[in-house]
Amino acid sequence: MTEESSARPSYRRFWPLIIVGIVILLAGAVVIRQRDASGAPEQPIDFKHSIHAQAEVPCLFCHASPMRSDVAGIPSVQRCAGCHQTIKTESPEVQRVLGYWERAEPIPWQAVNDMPDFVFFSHQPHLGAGINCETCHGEVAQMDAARPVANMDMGWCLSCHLQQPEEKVARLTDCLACHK
Amino acid sequence: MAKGLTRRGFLKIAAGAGAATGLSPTVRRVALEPFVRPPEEELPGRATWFASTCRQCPAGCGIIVRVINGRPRKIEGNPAHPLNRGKLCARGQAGLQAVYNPDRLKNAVRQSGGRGSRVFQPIQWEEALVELTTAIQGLQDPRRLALLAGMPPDHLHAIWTRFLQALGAPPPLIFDLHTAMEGRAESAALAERWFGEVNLPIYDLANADVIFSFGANFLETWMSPVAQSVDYGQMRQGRLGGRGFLVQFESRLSATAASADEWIPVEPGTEGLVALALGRLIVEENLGRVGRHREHAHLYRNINVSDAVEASGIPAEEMMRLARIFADAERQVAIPGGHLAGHTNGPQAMDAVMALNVVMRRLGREGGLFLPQPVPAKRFAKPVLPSRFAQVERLIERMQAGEVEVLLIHGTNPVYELPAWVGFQEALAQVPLVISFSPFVDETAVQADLVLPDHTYLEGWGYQLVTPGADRPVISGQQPVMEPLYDTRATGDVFLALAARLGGDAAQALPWPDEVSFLEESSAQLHDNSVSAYDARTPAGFWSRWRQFGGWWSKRAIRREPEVVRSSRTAIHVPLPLYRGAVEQYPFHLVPYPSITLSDGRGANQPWLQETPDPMTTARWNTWIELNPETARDLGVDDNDLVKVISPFGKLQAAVVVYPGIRPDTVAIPTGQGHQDYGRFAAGRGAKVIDLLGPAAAGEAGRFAFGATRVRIEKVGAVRPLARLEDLDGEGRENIR
Amino acid sequence: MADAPLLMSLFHKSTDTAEAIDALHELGVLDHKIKVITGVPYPERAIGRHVEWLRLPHIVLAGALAGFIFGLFLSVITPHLYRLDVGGHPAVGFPPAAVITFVFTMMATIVSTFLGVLWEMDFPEFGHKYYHKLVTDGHLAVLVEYPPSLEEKVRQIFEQHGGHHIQRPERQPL
Amino acid sequence: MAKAAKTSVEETPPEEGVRRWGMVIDLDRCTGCQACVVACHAENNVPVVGEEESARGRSMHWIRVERYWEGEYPNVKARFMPLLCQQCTQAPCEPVCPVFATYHTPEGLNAQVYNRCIGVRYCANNCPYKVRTFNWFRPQFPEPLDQQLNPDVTTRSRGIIEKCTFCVQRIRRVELDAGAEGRDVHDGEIQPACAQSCPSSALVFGDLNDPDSRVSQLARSRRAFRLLDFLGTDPAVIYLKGGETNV
Amino acid sequence: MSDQTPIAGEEEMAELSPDLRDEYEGRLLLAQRKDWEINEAVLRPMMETGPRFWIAVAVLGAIVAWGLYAWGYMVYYGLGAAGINRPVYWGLFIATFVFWVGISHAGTMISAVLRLLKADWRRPITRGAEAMTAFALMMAGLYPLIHLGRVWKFYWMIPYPNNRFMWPNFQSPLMWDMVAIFTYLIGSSLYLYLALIPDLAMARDHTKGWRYKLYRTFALGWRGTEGEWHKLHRALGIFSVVIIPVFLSVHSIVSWDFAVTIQPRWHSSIFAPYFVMGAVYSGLAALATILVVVRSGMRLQEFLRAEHFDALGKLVMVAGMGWIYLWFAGFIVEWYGKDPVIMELIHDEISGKLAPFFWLQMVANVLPVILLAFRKIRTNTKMLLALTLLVNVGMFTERVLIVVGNLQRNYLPFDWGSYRPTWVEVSIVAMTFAGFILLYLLFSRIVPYVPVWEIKEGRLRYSLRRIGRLLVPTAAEIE
Repeated sequence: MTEESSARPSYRRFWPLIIVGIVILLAGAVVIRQRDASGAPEQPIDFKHSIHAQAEVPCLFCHASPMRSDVAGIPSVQRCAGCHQTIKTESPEVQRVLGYWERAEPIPWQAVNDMPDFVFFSHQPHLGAGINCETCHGEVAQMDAARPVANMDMGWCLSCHLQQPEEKVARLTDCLACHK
Repeated sequence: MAKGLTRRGFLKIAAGAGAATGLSPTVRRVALEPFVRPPEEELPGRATWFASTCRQCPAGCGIIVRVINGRPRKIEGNPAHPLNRGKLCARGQAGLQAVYNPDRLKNAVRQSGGRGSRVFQPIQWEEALVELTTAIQGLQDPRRLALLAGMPPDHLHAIWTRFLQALGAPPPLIFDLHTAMEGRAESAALAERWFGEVNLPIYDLANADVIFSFGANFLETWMSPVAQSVDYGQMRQGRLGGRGFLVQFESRLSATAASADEWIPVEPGTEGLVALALGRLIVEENLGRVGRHREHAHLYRNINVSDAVEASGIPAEEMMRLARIFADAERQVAIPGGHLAGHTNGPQAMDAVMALNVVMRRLGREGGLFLPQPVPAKRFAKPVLPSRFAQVERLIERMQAGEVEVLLIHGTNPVYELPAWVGFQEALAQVPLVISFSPFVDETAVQADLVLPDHTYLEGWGYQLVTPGADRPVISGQQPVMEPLYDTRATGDVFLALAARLGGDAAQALPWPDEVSFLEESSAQLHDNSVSAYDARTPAGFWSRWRQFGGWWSKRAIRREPEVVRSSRTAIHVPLPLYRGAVEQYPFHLVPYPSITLSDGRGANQPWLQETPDPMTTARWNTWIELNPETARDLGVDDNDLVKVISPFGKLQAAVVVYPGIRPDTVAIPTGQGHQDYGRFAAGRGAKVIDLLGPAAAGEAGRFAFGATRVRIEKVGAVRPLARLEDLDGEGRENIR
Repeated sequence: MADAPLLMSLFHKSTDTAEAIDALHELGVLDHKIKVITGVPYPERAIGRHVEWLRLPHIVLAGALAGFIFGLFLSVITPHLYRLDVGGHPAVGFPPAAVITFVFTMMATIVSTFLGVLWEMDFPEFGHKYYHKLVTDGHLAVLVEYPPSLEEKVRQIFEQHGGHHIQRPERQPL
Repeated sequence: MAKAAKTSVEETPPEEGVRRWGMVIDLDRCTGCQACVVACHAENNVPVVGEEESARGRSMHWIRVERYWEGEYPNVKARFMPLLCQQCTQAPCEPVCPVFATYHTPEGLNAQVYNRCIGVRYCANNCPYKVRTFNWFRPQFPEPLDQQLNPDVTTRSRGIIEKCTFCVQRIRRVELDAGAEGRDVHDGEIQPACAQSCPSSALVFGDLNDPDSRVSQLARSRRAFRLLDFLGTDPAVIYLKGGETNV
Repeated sequence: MSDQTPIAGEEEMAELSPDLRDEYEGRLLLAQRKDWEINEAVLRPMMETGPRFWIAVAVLGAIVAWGLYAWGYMVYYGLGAAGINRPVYWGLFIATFVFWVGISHAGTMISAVLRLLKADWRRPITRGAEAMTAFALMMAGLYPLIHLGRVWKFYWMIPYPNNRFMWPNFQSPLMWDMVAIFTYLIGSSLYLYLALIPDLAMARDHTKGWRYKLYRTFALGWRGTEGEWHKLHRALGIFSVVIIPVFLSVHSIVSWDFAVTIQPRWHSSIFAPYFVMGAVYSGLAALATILVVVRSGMRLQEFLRAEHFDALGKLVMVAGMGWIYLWFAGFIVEWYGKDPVIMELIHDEISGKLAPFFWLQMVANVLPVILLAFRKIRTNTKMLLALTLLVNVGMFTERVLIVVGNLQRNYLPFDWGSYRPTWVEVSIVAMTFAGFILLYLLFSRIVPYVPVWEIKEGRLRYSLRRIGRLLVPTAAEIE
């Protein structure tokens, strides 16, 4: 048939709808952005959390300060050497640890979960509120090298802070609760 | 215990940082820095506070230092310290920038390219000690060894004194511009004349109703500005009822005068005449409580008030009004300040001011004048005081004559701080071995052969007698709050090591292996003292408390009433001040004044202090010349115009600040800038006012008469904008407020 | 299905065109089988055609409404999604909400007008269509679809009224 | 300009348990000594910009001491007025920020979230006290001066506004510690660096909603006024007029 | 359409007596031109680009490139590279921003208002005006980005759902600004484009090669059926109505950027109409400037005639009167208010350091209003060029005075300041001027500058009626 016979517009063209659709999809993509955290960083010592967890060393034995301080603390070489001067000294990794100890050098551990400079985060109140290590750090006891399980961004923090009892939400969502 | 710090907070102050070893250099991500061996009191991510003593000026304020991961982050006043009571001034806060100064010497160095070459080669401490030992052993005569120091911490002075005494060398000579300009030596001499004791009187500002300050910029740099500011606050609004009344006599409106209720612009050098005239009026007219002054009438024999009126430019009726204000007050005090010492009639002028206190019987009274109570232990009994300027001149003469073979310089920068006419640098050239202990390459270090950098005060040990300012005997304890950043060594340790190497008398006089043991032993002298603010069962425990408190002081205020030894029969005569430079050629008085931020120039390498505006002119980072608006108009200059200031002894060039608070016949220039060396923040910045100064007038040798030079001003015709906080733009600005 | 016969004629004058179209109407050619292509917007009545009813105003109104709602969402709802107080102002105030809502309404109106008119015109539509390039040089083209039996009469009408280039139209790339 | 202060403390009954941080500045005590300025630099990682930039009006002090002259020689007087962020309740800076980088906290602080700031400088324009400073360049901390930096405070990047926070890191620290110990923060326990250092105690910090706190006692002084009160910004900084007694 | 009414279509020309034809030629636009002649007259200058054109493009391109370098330099080192400081946090950037937004106003006003009013003389100049709007807005739109401290975070101003749950602050006038400018840019671009489609089709029919492909793409398949024309008319009608409140709101919002603050002298309720009027004034003047230049550059004397300049000149004059009125209405209130800060600002302007700028502004904005009252001057293109350029110098100065001058003063005299732009600001401002001209130049060579179909439509609408001894042009009721 000829187009000349038709005085009415045809409805074959859906391109405006397509444009709108693309916009909505893009917006959606931003919202449900991929939230996978990056993998475990390369560490100077092949430290296995799993082995230590099997030996029933509690988290707080090595990361000693989260109950009293902002940070959990990276164990000092002294802490490592405290056990490993007698335990499993034949292992080459342990010997490397002892090497640091003898040279009195700190082990250049790489941070697994690193907060940007503008974020204030304190372990103490979180532990005080009864949150477990695993809630944020995942089942580190099952991991060899610790790796982040969440890419601790603002939305991730808020996802929990917004769930708190109503009277606390205002304080917990105040920008200055986390920003410094 | 002072407000603001709870008992709990106080106990958090740790006893010592000695254990903080093996830290890796920290950056900001402190919390994650791993330790090899964590220091005991360190909890990751938590601050530890250490108590110590500020050494940015000789006042000896107690400080607490916030340390995170082995790095001091903030200095605050020690709330328990009776001197500064938790407060601290701008310079004290900036001390961190002395420690972390990027231009610090990182090890002992030899100036391998010869003096002035600025080519420094690192040397081992061992080598330095050997060289020093050899040099001292090789002296023909121990008297050819000289030690020139800025106001040192007392422990160092004690070590030096023993060391030099054992060798038979002259005692350490103390000179620095800061103490010279606050008239510390003259104040001590004043106390000696009147009370028979070389000491610094304490003026009870907090409780005074009327304060007459004669050139004492006690809110800025004079003596113990923090303690005096605390008292000032108290005097203003801290008491129920009455607010104190402060009158400041000086030719330039200082920040102190800005805080005063009245500023009396007197001609420079006539403050003493004014004080004398006021006293005369009080006695003559029987002002105040009738009849009580008669016994002092002799002091004012042959005084003609009109002389003072003429010299100072204060009208007679004004003089009378002021005399009434002073005499009618319940509790009044008169303060002889540092500017007085800078004139040819300095001692007499100070006498005249002191006489006002005596006439009004303000000695030992609330809101009056006291003498500090000595610390009840032999080793701490005597405060360190600067030497008289005559001694400095004598040293320079000896150097010039080749009578000094080894010159040790610590804590002062004489090449910069002494005026050119003294000829220090030329004399220095005649000294075969010059050793500087400065942690920075300052102008003097550039003229030295070896630089053996001392720790900065946050890295080193020490103690210091607090005088004047506190209402009780106080020793401020200094302890390291961090591991030394670099391979520097405490000068005290260097001398102890030197003594050990030299053997003989020196080794016997200084048997301690290191400073700390000397300090610990010294502290033990106060263990079991009944007035102590704290007690401990054992000397070791006492030493620990000492470090935790940041020194020692008595529980309660103990103030001593001075006893007048000066005969009231001897009249006071204040001669007219003499000036260098004829009025016709040099029409303006030059008033150099210590900068509130850089003081005598020692703060110039600390960027915080450089950036902090001068409170009055709001200028920064440079030197400026203050001119009365009328004077500026006559000269045809305005703000930021460059002018030359020429004295018979030198000249400098800097930008003008039109300053409403200065006499039209006077020019004021702050000290502190004009460094040639001293690091990136100081070098090549501004001009050095000291070099304009001449010797005291003929026949008045041996006085550092920094206020007695006259200058003339020439327009340069160029503009150099000063970095002022205040913008000068806008014509109708005064309409707004 | 066989194509209905088409004929295109160009005219110089609008009067001729109008008369030719009147004649075609008399001949019984349905109005919607006639299409006039011009380089100048002659009003429909000038050529003697009916005025078409448009959906455009409705599209525009719908767009404006959508914009209004979106503006309201942004200015009224979003401040509550993460509540932050500023300057003592309430989270939602009338003046800012009015401004935002107004501007978004306008934005949506404009966009929907544009999209709506393209939609109505079936644009963009590339490809080959019956057209003659002389149209933009001032000629009026009349394109007519008629029962095959009327071909001769249609040609006659065109010729009578000064039509030229009377021919089967070509599809031209557009 | 000096008007009797009518603080909102008097006007509105304080909400139960909500603090409103405030400061009283006693102009009669202030000596212009600049201790607060340096203390603030040290505490808040405020960069130093150097002579050239200072001369161009780009110094970054979060608190500055303004000096006003009165009269002419010889009857000239200088008055000091420390000026820091007034933490206005009706803060003009806040509503104009397009990205909520500045807003009002429940405790009455005018907060600046540095990492949210995109640097339009609108807030700085709209601040009648001109206490917001902008990072015109990358802040420089030549090594090892960077080791002094306070880890509790962000080091700002170039292109953003920064300002006095009443040392919010100190407030937060004390609040967290008090919370961990299950007690209330007591008056005077929190001291911003400036107030902490002020030798003559001209600056007093505390909770304006606590009628017994030292700061609200002082705020009720006859000498109290607020700067540019007629603008209706309702500042949390209250000045005490100099040169007279309280009674 | 009866025979007695001589319609000025080409078909009717023959019916006129020779003397009447002369009158026609003099009084009616292009009356005797054939459509193809008009087409060619419009298309020819587009195709012919002499060396002067390319030199101009090269020079402008170089300025733009340099400006981009300056911008990059500033982004890298920080905003301190510019001369802004405390308290003059906004400098030449924002002033130029306001200026460009102002320029953008006349285009739409001319086109939309005159279209609604069916003013026929608008026809040859609408496209040039609309293009000016679009390009000026593009230049204006750069400034909010340029002046951002962290331009790479600009997208935080865009409302989009994100995992921070954060939305922009719609209480901020900057958000209104952004949205309004964006709306206006979209609106004016679409308006420009929609009216362009028939002419693109015309150009398509007359070109080959890349131009053909370009025109073909953007003509979207236009043929010129009655339906298409009808819809186009309706759409343009709606646009004309809708865009007027938008254009009023945009500059009002720009003025509210200033007026909602508490900065002395900005905080003024007259700012919105004052800004709008100023915008119209400077925009019309800019349009006149551009038309004079384009007319001689592209030899469009046939299309752009004395009537147009006469009419434009009148509009400029009227807008100028409006501006003076509103300026005075603001000033008198300030003057009587005696607010010390404002008095200081007034003093600065009248006899202080801003006096040269203020008096330049006054002369440049008032003098043309007086001179343009004379038809001789209005129709003299050289005079018109000079005067309208002067108006824009004046309006630019006025923007600078409003933004920079006022920021130098505030309630605390201690914090007063002064401002001097650096090479960075000057380069970037020059970049936008060069960029605007460059875009305009390229546009005029790519797109039919004169709206051909509107001209032809206008020619249809015109007729001459003899009334006594006079020949009177009338418009037919055909639109």
